[in-house]
Amino acid sequence: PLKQVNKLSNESISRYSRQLILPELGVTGQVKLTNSSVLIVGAGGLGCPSAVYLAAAGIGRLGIVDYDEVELSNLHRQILHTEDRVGMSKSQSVATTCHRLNSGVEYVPYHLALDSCNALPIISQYDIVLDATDNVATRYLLNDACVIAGKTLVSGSALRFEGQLTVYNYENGPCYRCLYPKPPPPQTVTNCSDGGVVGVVPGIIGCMQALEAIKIASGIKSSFGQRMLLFDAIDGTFRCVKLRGRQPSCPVCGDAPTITQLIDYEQFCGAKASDKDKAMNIL
Amino acid sequence: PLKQVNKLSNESISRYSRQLILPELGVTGQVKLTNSSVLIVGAGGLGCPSAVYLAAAGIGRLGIVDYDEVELSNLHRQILHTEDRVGMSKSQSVATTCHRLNSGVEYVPYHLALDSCNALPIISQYDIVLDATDNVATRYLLNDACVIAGKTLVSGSALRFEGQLTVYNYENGPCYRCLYPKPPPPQTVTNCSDGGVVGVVPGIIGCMQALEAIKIASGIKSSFGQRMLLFDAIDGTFRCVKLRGRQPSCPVCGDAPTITQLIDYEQFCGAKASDKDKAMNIL
Amino acid sequence: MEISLEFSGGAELLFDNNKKHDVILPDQKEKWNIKNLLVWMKDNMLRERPELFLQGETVRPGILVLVNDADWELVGELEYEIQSKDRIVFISTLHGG
Amino acid sequence: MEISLEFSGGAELLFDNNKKHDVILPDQKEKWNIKNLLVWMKDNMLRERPELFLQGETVRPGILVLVNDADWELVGELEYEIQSKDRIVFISTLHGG
Ligand SMILES: [Zn+2]
Ligand SMILES: [Zn+2]
Repeated sequence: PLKQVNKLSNESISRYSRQLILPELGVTGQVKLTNSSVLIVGAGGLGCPSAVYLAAAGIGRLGIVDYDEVELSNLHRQILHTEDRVGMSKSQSVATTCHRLNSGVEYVPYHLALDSCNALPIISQYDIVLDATDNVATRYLLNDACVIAGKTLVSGSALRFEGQLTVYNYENGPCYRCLYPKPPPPQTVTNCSDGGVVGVVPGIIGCMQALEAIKIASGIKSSFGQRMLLFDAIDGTFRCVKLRGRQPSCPVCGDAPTITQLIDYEQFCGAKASDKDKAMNIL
Repeated sequence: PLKQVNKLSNESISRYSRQLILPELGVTGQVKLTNSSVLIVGAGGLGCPSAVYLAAAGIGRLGIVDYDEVELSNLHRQILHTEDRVGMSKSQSVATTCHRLNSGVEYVPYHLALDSCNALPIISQYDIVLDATDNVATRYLLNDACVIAGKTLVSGSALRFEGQLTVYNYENGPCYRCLYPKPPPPQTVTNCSDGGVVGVVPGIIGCMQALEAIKIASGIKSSFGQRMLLFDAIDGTFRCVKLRGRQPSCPVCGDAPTITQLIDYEQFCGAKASDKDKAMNIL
Repeated sequence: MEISLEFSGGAELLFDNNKKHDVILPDQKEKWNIKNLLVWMKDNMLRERPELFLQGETVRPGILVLVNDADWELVGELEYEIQSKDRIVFISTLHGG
Repeated sequence: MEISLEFSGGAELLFDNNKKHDVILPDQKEKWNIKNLLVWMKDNMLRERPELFLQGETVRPGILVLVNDADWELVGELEYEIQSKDRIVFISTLHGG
């Protein structure tokens, strides 16, 4: 467990001075940030900006999960990696870059694919989870694990010129399954490898994920519980919409849940837990 | 002048593959990006995210102007600097970080304060200018220089939990002076040193500046000519408002301009061209 | 009855790659609800591969429907009675990152 | 007449640090325009240091006024005749970065 502090060091006061003077945050909020831990799942287009702004703001512990290694085609949007790290573990690369910016944060890189066995033991060590993944199966896995472990999930996604953001399982609001009880047919799912994405679009959504995590961790309420932000980069429009509440019939967060432990999400979705191949071979 | 290309190398095709497949961008848009140059004035909270996403996207040349050196209290929002660069030139630090991400971009760091003598010779070498500065005097200087040199100015600003974005001098739209013919009284101006700022707020606005510059450079129209984006991070709201058109009476971009060369902007604003001191001693 | 139909997240690709359609629903005996709007859209707007948009009598899993910026679940889903000037948005959920 | 006054960019700090005020303008002989709204705001809402908000009979330089999400320059500035339910926003321009 993260060591809890009740005051800030002189170095912290100096480093965070520009945010400490904000009345909404203040020393109390900064101490809360220092005592908080965030797990980012996915060290890609969303995970890079979220990680660097959470590290800069002085979150206590930052876990970064990614099974993948850096590739040249990642660098147009995954801004914490570098050319000389092609082939290196992405989670390690993110931790290394963030450490140089703020060595006061504890970084825990996990070079693994989140699955039904390891998800709960990892997630339960963190206060807030960021969904910065790139595929449907991991999104359901992460949702169910967060509901079971009682963690708020700050979820971002991006494709082409569009981005979406919601905070799930927050203050008795809905979870991902409340909104999407059935997975989409695999042939309707487009990932960034197939569909493409402008790098700064996940940049903006990842920043918004960091912002909401900072607000929650420091005691300011999130604006996106039971709400979704829709961003269209071509039109330059942001739309905020009201979502349904928690569904009593939800199989995982409802009044009589039928999913009480993690299942096989690749089978449930008929799709692999990566953005490398769209559909599983068994289909 | 920037060497113009008419096709992409194999390495570029591989690096930018995820954005090349977007029909709105495509190879044509990427070639335009490669042939474009952007000048970022200010290597701080706005300049860092703009620089890194423009570099990642493959802009041809990136100029970075900043007179200042890295301080510890910058690192909560100026994410391209590092602890071991405290004391180093900020423009050099940004160029170094971006070079590791994309060495195919030409970086030109300017370790100087933009002023009435050097502004035009520097600005005239670039296609698009980003205002990522932190003080009123430089904002007027940059505006007038962009009008005189005929450059579009993508302007961002941030303070506390709020951010603003506009594109000035774009497609016959208004300039900064059309909106603000008179400078604000110095005692009404709050900078980030005095007022504080949450680091990820300039993060989001800086990403938006990069996005609009990418759209303009690649031939997609900007969404913020004669429009302003207002972001409130506490409420999680984005509001887009319609601005006045170009003012025929504007002293710099109007029909009979009286400002045809750069003036003394510290005197005009009664404030220094830095965020270090609010008012000039002469007041 | 005039309404506005909007598409995002890729759903627009099934509708001439046009994010906004102002349409006029013809007068009919029964009231217009989303259920019969979907039938009308299938007959009049969806050119090909309706299975990428519809499944049975409703939208396929992974498409969120909004009525005037609120989740359709809040207003009755398929049974919601459409009003003149309504803005109905179909959003394909994004999964990339 | 009911209208909504909003403040941002720091202008709210002069109005009880409250970003949104729903106010009722009392009936009066002459029409309400922004010019006399500013006088009314000065008398009824601005507690101290009016010079941080007003200069002469208008807002101080560096404050942008919006009427229903449009720059007041587009609707007549001080002479704009206020309508019931109008949303008038006063934005202090930010300069930080
Ligand atoms: Zn649920
Ligand atoms: Zn002008």
